[in-house]
This record gives sequence, structure tokens and C-alpha cells, in this order.
Amino acid sequence: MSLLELQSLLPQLILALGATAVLMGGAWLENRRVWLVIGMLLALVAACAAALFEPPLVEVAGMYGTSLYARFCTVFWSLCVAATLLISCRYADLHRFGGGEYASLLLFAGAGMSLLSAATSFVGLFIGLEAFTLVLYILIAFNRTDNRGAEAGLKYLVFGAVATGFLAFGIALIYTATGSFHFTEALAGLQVENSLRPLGLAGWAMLLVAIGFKISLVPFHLWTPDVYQGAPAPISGLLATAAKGAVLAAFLPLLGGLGEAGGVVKEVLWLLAILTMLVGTFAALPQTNLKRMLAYSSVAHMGYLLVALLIGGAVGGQALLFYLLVYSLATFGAFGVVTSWALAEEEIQDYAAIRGLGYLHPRRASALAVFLLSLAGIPPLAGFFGKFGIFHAALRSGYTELAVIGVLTSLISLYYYLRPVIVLFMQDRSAYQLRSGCREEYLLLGGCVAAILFFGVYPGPLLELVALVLP
Amino acid sequence: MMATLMFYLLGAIAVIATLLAITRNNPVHAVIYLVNSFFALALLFFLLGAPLVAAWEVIIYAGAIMVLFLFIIMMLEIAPGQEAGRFGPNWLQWLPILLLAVALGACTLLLTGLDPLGADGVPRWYASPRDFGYVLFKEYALAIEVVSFQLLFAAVGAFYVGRPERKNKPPGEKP
Amino acid sequence: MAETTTGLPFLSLLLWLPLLGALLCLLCYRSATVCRWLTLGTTILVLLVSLWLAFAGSTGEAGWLLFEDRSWIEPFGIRYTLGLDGISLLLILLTAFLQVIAVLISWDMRKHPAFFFALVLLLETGIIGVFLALDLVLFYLFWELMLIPMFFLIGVWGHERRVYAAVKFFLFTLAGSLLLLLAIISLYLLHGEQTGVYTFALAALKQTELSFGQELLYYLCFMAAFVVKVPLFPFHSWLPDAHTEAPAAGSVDLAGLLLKTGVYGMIRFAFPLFPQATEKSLPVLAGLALIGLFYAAWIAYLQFDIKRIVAYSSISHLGFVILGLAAWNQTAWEGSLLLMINHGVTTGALFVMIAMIRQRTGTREIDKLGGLWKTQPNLSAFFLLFCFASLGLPGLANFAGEILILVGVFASHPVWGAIAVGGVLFAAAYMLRLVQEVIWGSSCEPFDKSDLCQREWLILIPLALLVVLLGCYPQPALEVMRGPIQLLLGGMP
Amino acid sequence: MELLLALIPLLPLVGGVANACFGSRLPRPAQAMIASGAVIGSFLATLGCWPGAAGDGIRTTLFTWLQSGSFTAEVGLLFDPLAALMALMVTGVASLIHLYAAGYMEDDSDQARFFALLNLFVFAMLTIILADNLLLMFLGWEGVGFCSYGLIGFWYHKGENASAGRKAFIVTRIGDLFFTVGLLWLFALFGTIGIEAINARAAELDPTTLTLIALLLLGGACGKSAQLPLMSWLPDAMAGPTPVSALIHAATMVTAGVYLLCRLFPLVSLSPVALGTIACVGAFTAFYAATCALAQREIKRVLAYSTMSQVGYMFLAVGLGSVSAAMFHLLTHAFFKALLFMGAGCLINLAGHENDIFQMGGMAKRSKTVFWLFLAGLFCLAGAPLTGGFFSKDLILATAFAKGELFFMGLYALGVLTAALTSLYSFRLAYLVFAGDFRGEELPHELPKLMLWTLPLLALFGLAGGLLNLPHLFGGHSWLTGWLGRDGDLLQLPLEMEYLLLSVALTVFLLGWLIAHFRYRKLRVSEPGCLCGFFLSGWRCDAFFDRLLIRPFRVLCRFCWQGVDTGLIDGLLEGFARTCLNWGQALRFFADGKISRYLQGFVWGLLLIVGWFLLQAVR
Amino acid sequence: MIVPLEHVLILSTILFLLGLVCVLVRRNLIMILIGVEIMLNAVGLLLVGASAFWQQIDGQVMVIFLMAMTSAEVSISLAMVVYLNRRKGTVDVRAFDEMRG
Repeated sequence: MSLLELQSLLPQLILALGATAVLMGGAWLENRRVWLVIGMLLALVAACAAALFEPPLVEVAGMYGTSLYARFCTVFWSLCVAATLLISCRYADLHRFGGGEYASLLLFAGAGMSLLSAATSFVGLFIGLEAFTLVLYILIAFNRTDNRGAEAGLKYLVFGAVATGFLAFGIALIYTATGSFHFTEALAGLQVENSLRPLGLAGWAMLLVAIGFKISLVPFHLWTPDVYQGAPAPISGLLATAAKGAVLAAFLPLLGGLGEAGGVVKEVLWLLAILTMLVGTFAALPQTNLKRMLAYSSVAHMGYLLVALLIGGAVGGQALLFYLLVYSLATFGAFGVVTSWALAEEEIQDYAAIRGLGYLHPRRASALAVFLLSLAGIPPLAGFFGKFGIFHAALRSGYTELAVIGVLTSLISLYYYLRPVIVLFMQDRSAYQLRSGCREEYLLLGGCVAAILFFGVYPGPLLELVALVLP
Repeated sequence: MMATLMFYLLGAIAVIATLLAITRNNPVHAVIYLVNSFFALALLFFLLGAPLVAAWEVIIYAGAIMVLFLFIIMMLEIAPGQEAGRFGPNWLQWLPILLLAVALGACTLLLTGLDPLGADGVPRWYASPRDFGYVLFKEYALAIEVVSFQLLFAAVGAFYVGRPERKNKPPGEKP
Repeated sequence: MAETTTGLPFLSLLLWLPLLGALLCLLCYRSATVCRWLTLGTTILVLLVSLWLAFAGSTGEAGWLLFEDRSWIEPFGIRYTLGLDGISLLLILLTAFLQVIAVLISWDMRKHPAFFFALVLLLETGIIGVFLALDLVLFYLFWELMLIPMFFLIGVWGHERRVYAAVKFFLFTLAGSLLLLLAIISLYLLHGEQTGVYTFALAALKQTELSFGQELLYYLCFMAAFVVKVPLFPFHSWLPDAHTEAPAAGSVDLAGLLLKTGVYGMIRFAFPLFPQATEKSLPVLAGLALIGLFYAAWIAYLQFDIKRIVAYSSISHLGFVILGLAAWNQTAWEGSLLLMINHGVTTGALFVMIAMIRQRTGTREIDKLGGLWKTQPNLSAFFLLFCFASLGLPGLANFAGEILILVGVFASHPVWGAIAVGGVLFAAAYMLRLVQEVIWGSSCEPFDKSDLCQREWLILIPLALLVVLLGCYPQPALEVMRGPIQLLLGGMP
Repeated sequence: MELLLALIPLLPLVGGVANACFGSRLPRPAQAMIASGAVIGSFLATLGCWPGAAGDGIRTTLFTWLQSGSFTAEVGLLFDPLAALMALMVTGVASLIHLYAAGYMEDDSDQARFFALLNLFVFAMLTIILADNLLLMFLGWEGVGFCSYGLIGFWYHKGENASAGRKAFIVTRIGDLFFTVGLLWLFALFGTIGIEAINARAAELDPTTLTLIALLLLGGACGKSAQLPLMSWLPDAMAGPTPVSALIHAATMVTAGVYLLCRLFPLVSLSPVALGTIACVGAFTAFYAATCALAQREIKRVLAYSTMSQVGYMFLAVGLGSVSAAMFHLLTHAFFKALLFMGAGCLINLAGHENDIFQMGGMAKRSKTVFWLFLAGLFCLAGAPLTGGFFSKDLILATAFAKGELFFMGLYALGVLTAALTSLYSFRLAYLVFAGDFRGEELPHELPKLMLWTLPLLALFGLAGGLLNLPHLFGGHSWLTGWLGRDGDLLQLPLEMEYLLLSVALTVFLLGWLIAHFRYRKLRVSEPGCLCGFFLSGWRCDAFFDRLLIRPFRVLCRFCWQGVDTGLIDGLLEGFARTCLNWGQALRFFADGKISRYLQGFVWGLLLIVGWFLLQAVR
Repeated sequence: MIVPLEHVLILSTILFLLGLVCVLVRRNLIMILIGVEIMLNAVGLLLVGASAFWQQIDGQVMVIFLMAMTSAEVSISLAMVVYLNRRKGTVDVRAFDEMRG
């Protein structure tokens, strides 16, 4: 455990130690706002560190890489955490969150994610994944004033635990097949000539189940809507964006490393992608609850991402990361809007409740419209170029059928993305009175909208950056 | 030879104990049986050359975790038989499991059919605590750090969740 | 490609002016008056600029009056390429003009005026963009950009079944355009593999070698988008609802402009890119056009909602246009484009008038209307004029286009031509029914007896003048579009 | 000269536009003055141009209307003898009628619209006459249609007036379709639509094409001139104000068809089949209309049917190949029919806006002048010897006779029979209106002077119209035939033949008179018999067309609308949408909130993957 | 050698499946958690066996981490159990299906 290693893991260190510090401090000074802000600053610092500080080592302890890719991911997750803290300012007050705990848990989740996406060995992957999953159990049930939070927590817990079991078993099998945890050797287990290939395959099957749970692929997605609905809105946002993104980001190089041997895995992914796109889209159609709809839509989007994931390579990776970014912006923004609408006693989620409120809260309503249309992939919003990239990649690498299905689903998806917009702007007022937003919320939402519009008309630089960081 | 025999014996014990554990109606009994199966497992570990792990198995699992379970069960005074139709009403939920069993069985059969390992199965091999400790703290120090953090925050979470509701605070007011 | 931009970027100016206006509108959303004048000012400015272009434009490279080309999204090889030729010039003039009308007709918009006017302006940007873009992705961008404002215009300010109509419109058009997107991308990839140059530039993609099968596939995908927008016979079902439920300005833009973008897409992109497929498909196109021509007219004859009558009439007229394109000769094409312009003006005028009538009588039910001449002679006179223009009375707008189409079609396919002539009769049938039920007959006692107010005179007089002018002396328009059409037809069947 | 020529159509146009735009703001006299002034002006202009008409006339081109590829349509005027003659007649009659109308519409609130439309009509009519290419002619062709639409439905408060106008427009438009197709075809063949060019090159065509084109043109002509089978609009058109009936549905518009055929006669004449058809159409229409006229009760309807019948004669003449005869009858008919209509207007006024002849009677007492003038008109119509009508009609019949073949003999016979009927219904009208004493109770409205002044002139022309083309027999020298340069039309009949024909005509005339005298001297009010009813309803044609065309059409429309559009297409789409939603609903069933079910989802997924891998591994 | 690796594999698979069965069919939250524990132990067995097979220590180390992780998880889970029991008064998972659709 040399100093160099610590230096190389500076951002994660900042996050984790910062988390501890905030925790300690929170015990003494019970001012919520302060700790949230401090936490946010720490996350930002971590992001800057990851972006600017050149790590001395390429790989730490044979578990975590410090490639550009890893650093990029770290920046991304740290920013997500910062955003979550920012959007939570008012929300935390309303629901009397313990400021210290909340901030510190989020920070540690950030650390876990960045470790996960930086993992170069199964041990590291396992630990990183578990690190932030554990924290999320708590964060989901963090709102101790309503039963739904508890139920959501329970559901996530049970499935998380089972998924952990599968993950561990998968790792164990792969280890049995290859005798190493490190990706580069472990992947050998799938080589066709390897006589232990069946073991490796079984291991991959278990792994895929675990991933399927984490990024909620069909048929492992059933928990998603319930958990998103029950969890505090900011946490739902984090779950839908960073928590999934980290896993995807971790598996992108892993699959890439498979090379030829990954053929079989890719076939399964192909199947899962189709299933996920279709089921996610259709299940979202009849939803009348904003958060559930977003949950199912995130399932569908995972389908698109899966397409990019299984294409892999430069094209697929570029499409994946770009899509992940714009998808996260939009989804997080949407949950942010829900957050800032929330009342003390309940979150406003049902369409019936937000009927015709678009003109009462024009800024947030139109922001939501922008987010949803971006998710639908309507130009000139960033979502369009995301989809564009995915279809482009799919066609380029001969997955025409996936592209076609993607097109069909995104057409159908338009219906459920338009519904909230219709409800907000085209129906007469409901009796509800939403909470007026606060500065932080406007700051964040404005930021998301601006980013979506900017990347919608000028995605060039981002695409180049993404291409640059790819492993 | 002796060891081989032990292996199968302990394996049988573990399986039977587990089987009993998961079928118990009363959680307390279940835990007790599970402790048995864990002891058997611990011995298996020892047999497979992992004395340290075996020790920890006993200490952490059988000792700590199971006791914790027991403690919670007591605390919540979950009466036995509270769980009506505990094996579920429909055979449908068994179907996937059976199929899964078949599938995994097929996997292993396939494996044995291929018999990639041939003669050299699990050898007699012994990881002394020293080597173990060496590897653990040389190569996996970082992991240990992370895991320790993890435990810390798990504790925090457990505390936060388990702590009783703070009454007499109107919503929205800053503590 | 070199950064070839002739002088000031007038095209970009033309393109982004409305957007600017929209943003300003949103900024000062508190005062409706400011928004109104701001919007009116912007649209008039756009009109002036486009008029200026009409006179100042000089044929530059490859027959473009004006041309702009900037690098935009390098990783995908997407460029910001705009080009103006006679055809787009005419259509842009029409756009600018109708937008002014649209703003005037919705002058006293009570419901969220800022939002409304901003959307109208945004729509204008979208439409102009479609008419200017020469990079396929850029084109697609504007193509979709038109949807959102229109969706809101229909959905928020529309009539009874507005939401249904809005969603139907959005889904329908998007269904078509997504196929277009797929086709664009795969064409781009194909071209890239052949030449190694990955670009979306129209000029470059024309050079792609395609087997007939591929051509047909891509062609169908392209047409899917355009045919829905036009709309051609079996794909028209969104239009009556959208037109009927949209507010006045919305209907004017839909009928006057959005439909034209479909035809424009065909002649600018689908036909030049896939000549063989086009050649094979012309008979089908003509057949559908003919069917639609009669079918829509027949349906229009029975409608009870006067807006629906006009809506179906525009399906019928667009059938004429497509027929002209399918005839594939100079005269027919000139006729088609002319008819597009004329139809834009007349139908726009009709929707405007219907809005005025609705304002006074509070209904669009044909049974509840009647005898308007007694109370509003001037209004009725204009209505009569536009109706007869729409049914193709010689000397008024539509006839000029229709006769040219007929001449062209008859020259190449006498039978089609002979059949198409029949359409004129049914046009007379439903239009006269409309006139009869609305302005003749016994009076329906409108609650507002006032005849045209000054603003309405201001709206109607230019329209009427244009209708007569285009009917009696369309030569200038024809001469402007002549060259480009020759270019487009050149080297094709 | 060219300028003057251009003025002929332009003056009415200007007048019309002026009235349309500013009429309602002008004082009433001013409106009338503008309108009449414009028309009189163009009459004078025509007179001014007259000298130039001789030979192959004068032509001028104002500007290019449409030019695309090889298709060029210019706004060009051609003033040759035929056009000149027609133009003079139209402008002349129109001026008189405008004056008359100034009186007639005195107390109408909406005078401006009336005069605007009337002027525009004259403009359109003159465009037909003077156009040097078919497209411009078509502009006029449709223009008159529009104006007559507006004028028939002028009193729009009564729904049926408006629908009469609509009927007129649509029925004539059916004819226009044929015209359009013919036009397109001609262009496709010759690459030009110039009338002279077409006439010059007509001979190049092969007979079938020629016949077809000629028939198409005939179709167009039938529409405008209310010939079989497109005749049913004319009687209803009488809903319009009387001057309108006089101008449009007697003197000018209905003769446009004849004019068209004469204009393109060089082309038409090349196809004997077409000529035969034209002749038949004419003869039968003449007969049909005459029979209908026998039973009508409304004075104007009688006149309408008589018009139809007379135009039938003109068609017959064209069919016989004698343009001059056609034009001759056209002119005389224009004069006396205008006279009759305007007289009828006066009578209706006198009878207190009562136009049922069974309610009239004894009108002679109410106004002597009107009586004599109207009688003069009737004599011309009935073909009383030495009146204009006599000569023109006789010329046509003679021509038919002179052809000698059986077919033409048949036509001749039909023509003679029709002549008998004509005089019969003319005198029926005379007796019913003038004989006896007044049967209604309304008091007479006094007549504006302006209305009366105009009649004598027309009466004069009508009676003396024969002089235009006085046959040699009466010491004339067929000036009209000469003017039109169609000496071929002159008949070479032996003298006794001529006398025979004359006597036949005379007897026929007297026969009709006598029958009328005995049948209608004093009215015997009797329930109209079935035959009478059949004639009254115009051979039940309306009902027939309604069953044959209109109802099936409505059914077709309804099928397209509710069957295909809402039923099939929308049905499919809604079905698709609903299916998607149902799938969504079905998927909700799995997410029932039960943890165990979710876990099963896990296991199924695992099975899926493991199973797949197993397959792969086995391979 | 002691046993062929397959047998270790089979044994751990059986245990894993038993755990899975427990998770799937039991309704009692605590029993479900116990099922998870069984699964994890099965994994531990496999890891140990594998590390013996490859004669590496990494496997055993992984087992340690697994244990640590598990204990963390268990602590949270049990806290959650207490929390849920306090809210709903039962640990029967069937009681928690408020959110559905």
C-alpha cells in the first residue's frame, strides 16, 4: 500500500475520506444545509482531481485501473453525486433527512461507483459494486416518513442480496475455470479451446444475471418501477443514472476484452436487448405515475445501451458513453423536476395531480417537457444524437434488426413521453398546488436543460472527448 | 483417502442440515440447523486447506451472524407458524427451480463428461496463515481499506435505519 | 469541402431570425402586446429579407442562388450546408408571407400569447430550414423541428378534440421520419464504405452506387416520411383531424407550408438520390395520387365541419401536385410547384376566413351556418372569391397550376390526364356546397353582426390580390423555378 | 385599332371590378351608370373595330398568361367576321339589357353586386368570342359559368335559387370537362392551342381522332347551350332576375356552344359522324324542349324551354354544315328572345310579381304597348312569315331538306313538327296571358320607363332581322353568308321546292295558331293529364338523373368516408394503438408488487441464459 | 488428491440451489435472508475449493471479503427488518405490495 497507490486513487480517496469526515462532522453540527453543500463541494473537488490530476500508476494493486476512461467515469459519477446533493437541498429539509448521514452516504456511493468502473479485477469489481449497492439500500429507505420508502428499500435489498449471491457465484465459477480474478487472465476462461469453457460460461451466466439486476434488464427489471416509485426522488435519479451507468461502464471494457470468445455472451445480450427494448416500452405505455413511467423508460433505454454495449469497439463504446451522458442528463433532470415538486407529506407523481399545472410553473414544466422529449430523441435535443449514434453503430456493425426494433420502440415510446406533456399543458387545472422551486433546483434544472440543448445542436466536442477516453 | 471420506460425509451433513434449515417453520430452529451446516462447511474449508477461512467461518458466520439473526428473531418475537402456506400455493414457483437444477446438473455432467481436470482433482494443499496474511496485506491491502469503509457505512446505515422514529418534530422544521 | 459562403450569410440570417424573435418573445412574456408586435416585426423582417434575396440572388455555384457550407459535427461528418435555389426561394417567400398572415389572424390571442407566438416563430425557423438544408442530417433536424411547435399549437390552442389530433399528427409524421432517419444513416454508411468519405452532403451522396434493390429500399424509407407529410392517399388520415382541430394560424401553416415540405423533400432528396427506384415508382405514385384526388373530393362532399371540407380539399389538391410530379416533365413539374404555391395561398386564405366566420357565428357546423351575405357582405365576397379560386376557376390562382399539370400529364400519359380532369368537377361539387351552405340560403343570425374590421381587411386584401395575380400572371414564378426544375429533371427518366 | 379591340372586353371588366370593389359605397344611379356605360362603351368600340373585321380580321396580343415548355397561352384577341358579328350582337343586346336592368333593379338593395356580375359576364362572354386561343376561350367559358351562377342565385335568401345556380354551374361544368379534355388533346396533337392554327392544321388528323375530339367539343357545347343530355339546368336557371334570363339564358351564353362549334367548324366539319351527331342532338333537343314548353305554367319556364328548342335548331344548322344558317338564327333569336324575356319581365311586374300564366290573362288591358311588343316577339318565335324568326328557321329547315338523304329528311320532318309545336305553345302563351280578363288578384306594379324604352328597338331588330340574310327568293342577297365568307352554305334549290318549303312553314305556323286558338281562347282549367304532367316535369329528367347519378354518388361518398376512411384506415390505426396499450396492460400483470414473483422473474432469466449457453456448449 | 473438483462444484451448486429455493419459496423475510446466507456460503465453498485446485491464496482472500461484505449486508438487512417490522408489524414479504403495476 504505497503512497503512489494512494495518489493514484486520489479522487476515490477524497470521496471516501470526505464521506467519513462529513459523517463525523454531522454528528456534532446538525445543520443539514451546510453538510449537503460541503458534500457537494467535496464531490466537485474529487471530480476536479480526477480530471486534472495525472495519476502516477497505471494500475493499483492489480484491482483498479487509472486509465483516462476510469478518470472520465470518476468525474461523471462525482458530478452525479454532486448534482444529487444539490437537488436534495430543499427535499432533505422537507423530509428531515439527517444531513450528515445523507451526504456522507452519497459521497461513499460515489466512491464505490468510481471504483467499480475503474475495476480491472473481479475482486475490485465485486467490492466496488457491493460498496455502493449497500449504501443505496439505506438511501432508498432513507425517507423514514413514508411506507413506500421502506417497501422500496426492502425490495431493493432482497434483490440486491440475491444478485450479490449470483455475482459471487459467477465470479467463483470463473475463478474456478481460470484460476485468476484479473480480467485479462479471467477472460481466457471463455476461449473456445479452453476445456473449462462450460464453467466459464456458467460463470458468465451468473454474472449476466447480476448485471441484469443492476441495470434492470428484462426479465430482471421487475423491481425497478417499485423501487423508483418508493425511493426519494433524488435517489431515484441517482439509481437511474449513475448506479446503472457505473455498471455499464465497468462491463464495457470487460466485454471488449472478450473479443472473439464473447460471441456467445453477445448472442445472449442481443436477446436481452430486444426483450428489454420491447418490454420496457410497452410496459411504460399504460403508466399513469411519472416515476414509474420514468422507471420503465429507463428500462427501455437500458435496452438501447445494451445494443451499444454488445456492439462494443470504438463505435459502440462511443455511442454507449454519449448516450449514457445525454440519457443521464435527461433522466436526472426529470427526477429533479419531481423532486422540486415534492410536498412535505408526499411526492407529486400521478398525472392526475399535475393536470394543467404547466402554466402555473412554466419553467419546471417546460424543463420536464425538454427532458422527456430528449429521452424520446426528438431533435434538436441531445437525445436525438444519442439515438442517432446508437442506430448508426447498430447499422454500421450489421445489427440492422436491432436498429429497426430500436426505431419502432422509440416511436411507440413517444406516446408515453408525450402524455405528461399533454397532461401538463393541454388539460385543465387540477386542484393541486405544487411547491415553488428554490434556487438550487433551478440552477440544476437549468444546467441540465442548457446542456441538453447545447449537446443537441453541437455534440461534436463531447463525441470527440468520448472517443478520446475510450479504453 | 481418509480426507476424501470426510469430504463426502461433511458434504452430506451440510446438505441435510441446510435442507432441514430451509424447511423449518420456526425461524429459530432454522437458524440452529444452519449453524450445524456452517460447522460442516467450516470443516470442509479446513479439509480443502483453508484453516484460517474455516476459523472465520465459525467465528463470523456461526458465531456472529447467526447469533445476530437469533437475536433479531427473539427481539421481534416472530411466532412460529405465522407463515401460512410457506411453500407457496402454486407449483409454478417450483418449476423454474427444478428446471434450473436440471440445467446446472446438465452443466456439471457436461463438465464431468469432458473431464477436463482428469486425474488431478483438488490436491492436498495447505495455505498457512502466514502466507495467507502475507498475500492479504500485501496484495489486497487496498481492498481491505475499502471493505473497512464499507463496514463503517453499513454500520451507519444500520444505525440510521434501525433508530426509532424521532417524534415531536413537525415536518419541514430544521433539527 | 471548402468554406464556400457568398458574402454575408444571408441564409443563416433568414433561418435564425425567427428563432431569435421567439427567444425575445419568451423573454418578455409578461406583455402580450410586446410579443405581438415583436412577432409581427420578425415575420415582416423575414419577408423583407426573403424578398431581397428574390431580387438580389445571383446564380452561384451549381445553380444555387446562395450557398453556405460550414463544418458542424466532425465525428459524424455532418456539415451545416444551406443552399437556395428558385424552388426553395418561392417556397420560402410563401412561408414568410403566410407567417405574417398567421400572426395577424391570431392577433388577439388571449391564451398564453408569448408561448404561442414563440412557437409560431420556431415553426417558421423549422420550415425555412427544411427548405434550405442540403445536408441530410441537417434536413432531418429541421424536419423534426417542425413537429414540436405544431404539436403544441394544435394541442394547446386547438379545438375540441385537440389532444387526439395533436398526438395523431405527431406519431404519424414521426413514424415516417424515423424510417427516413434509418435510411439516411445506412445510405451514409454505404457511401462511406464505397468512397471512404463519410459525409451526409446531398451532392456527395448522389454519387453513391446502389443496386436497384437497395435503391428501392432506401427510396421507400425516404418516401415514407414525405408521403405521410404530403399526404398521399392511404397515409392521409392524420390530416383532417390536425387541420380541423388546429387553431387558425396552425391550420394556415399546416395547409400552406407543412404539406409543401413533403413534396419538397421528394423533389429535392428522394428523386435525385434514387433515380432508378423513382422511375419504377412513378406509376404507383400517379395511381395513388389519382385515387386520393377523387377519394378526398368525394369525402369532402359529405363533411359537416367546414374546416374538414377544406382539409380534405387540400388532400385532393396535393393529389394533383403529386400527379404532376409523377408525369415527370417540365410543364407538369412547373404546374405542380405553381399549384403548391397557389394552394398555399388559397387554402391558407380559406382557413383564415373560416376562423373569421367562426369568430362571428361561434360554429363550424355547416348546418348551423348560412346566409352570411346578408350580415357580412364583404366577408362573404372574399369567401366566394377564395372558394372559386380553390375550385379552379380560370383567372384565379389554382387554375394556372392545375392546367399546367394537366397539360404536362396529358402529354406523357393521356389517360391519367383525362381521368384527372374529372377531379375538377368534384372540386366544384364540394366547394359550391360549402359556399351555398355558408353564405347563401337563409340567415343563421350570427351573434356578431360586424363585417370585416381593419385588421381583417389588412389580412384579406393581400391574399386576394395574390390569388388574382397568381391566376392571371404567374409567369415570374414560373421563370424563377424553371432553371432548378431543369436541373432536377436533367439526366433522369 | 388594336387598342380599341382590347377595349371591347376590358371596359366591362373595369366596370365590373369597379362595381364589385366600390359599388356598395357609390350612389345607386352611379352603379347603374358605370355598368351600362362600360357596356355601351364596348359596343361603340366594337362598332369602331367593325371595319377591320372584314377578311381575316385584326388581332392583338396583350401579354403572356402561361408559358411552360412548349405550352404557351397568350391573352390574345382575334376579331374576324364571325367574332365581330357575335361581339356586336352581344354588346348591343347587353347594352339594351343593362338599361332595362337599371330600371328593373331600381328597388333592389343589392344592385351593385348585380351590375358587377352582369358586367363581368359581358367581359367573360366577349372573352369567349374574341379569344384567339382555346385556353383564353376556356377562361371566358368558365367565367360566364361563374357569373351565371352568381346571377341565378342572386336572390340567395331563397335556398332553391342558390341551388339552381349551383345546378347550372355543375351541369355546365360537366360539359366543360369534355371541353378541357378536347383542349388538352388538341394541344398534345398540334403543340398549340391557337384557334386559327388548329383550324388550319385540322386536316392532318386521322378521322377517328378527329371525330373523338369533335364529340368532346360537342360535349362542351351541350353543357353551355343546354342541349341533351345536359339540358336540365336551364329551366331552373329562371330563378334569376329577368334581365339575367334575357341576357344570359336567351341571347348570349346559351349560344356560346353554337359559337364554339362555328369557331372550330373547319375542324368539326371534317368528321361527318360528328356533324351527324350534332344535328341529331340539335333536332332532338328542339323537339324535346318544344314538347316541354307546351305544358309549362310559369311564363319564364315556357320561354326557357323555347330557348332550348331554338338553340337546338342552331345545333341542327351546324350539324347540317351551314354556319351561316346557325349564326343567322342565333342573331334573330337573340333579338326576339331578349325581347320576349324583357316583355315577360314587364308582364310579371304588371301582374304583381305573378309568373304563373294560369293566374294571368287579360294582360292586354293592363298595358297595350307591352302587349304589342310581346306579341311581336311571339310571332318571331312562332315563325310568322316575314319575321326574322321565319327566315332563319326556314333557312335551317331548307338546308336540311336540301341535303336530300333519308337521314336529313328525318331531321327535316322532326324540325317541321317542332316548328308546329313552337307556334302552338307560342300562341298558347299569348292566349293564356292576354286573352280573357285577369285571374289573379294582385294589383299591377307600375313599370319604370327605362324598361319600356328598350323593348321597341329589340322588337324592330327581331321583326326585321330577316334582312340580315334575305334569300334571293325575296330579292335579298344573303349578306350574312357573304360576310362570313361561307358561300358554300347558299342553297341551290329549284324554285318550286322553295315555294313548297315556304308553304309548309306557313301551314305549320297557321296550324299551331289554330289549335291554340281553339284550345286556349278561353281557359278551361283542367287537371293536367299524365302526358301533360310528363311534359311539365321535362320528361321527368330530373328524377331520372337523381336516381341514376346523384344518389349513387352520395352512396359512393358515404362509403369512402365512413367505410374506408373512418372505418378501414382509422380503424386499423386505432387497432394498432389499442393493441400496444393492451400489451402494456398485460405486462402490468407481472409487476404485481409481489417479491416472490419478481424473484421468479430472476430465475426464469437465469434459465434463459443458462439454457442458451448450454446449447452453445453442447455444439 | 482429495476429491475431483467437480464434486466440490456439485456440492456448492447444491447448496446454492438450496439457498435459492429458500429465497424463492419462503415468505418470511428472515428466512429469505437466511437463504441468501446459504447461497453465499456455497460460493465460499466453491472459492475455497478452486483456490485449493489452483493452489492459490486469492480464492481464500476472496472468501474473506465475501464474509466481510456479507456481515455488512446482514447488519443492514436486519436493521431493515426491524424498521419494517416497526412500520408494518410483520416480516411477511407478502405484506409489502403497496406499489404495483
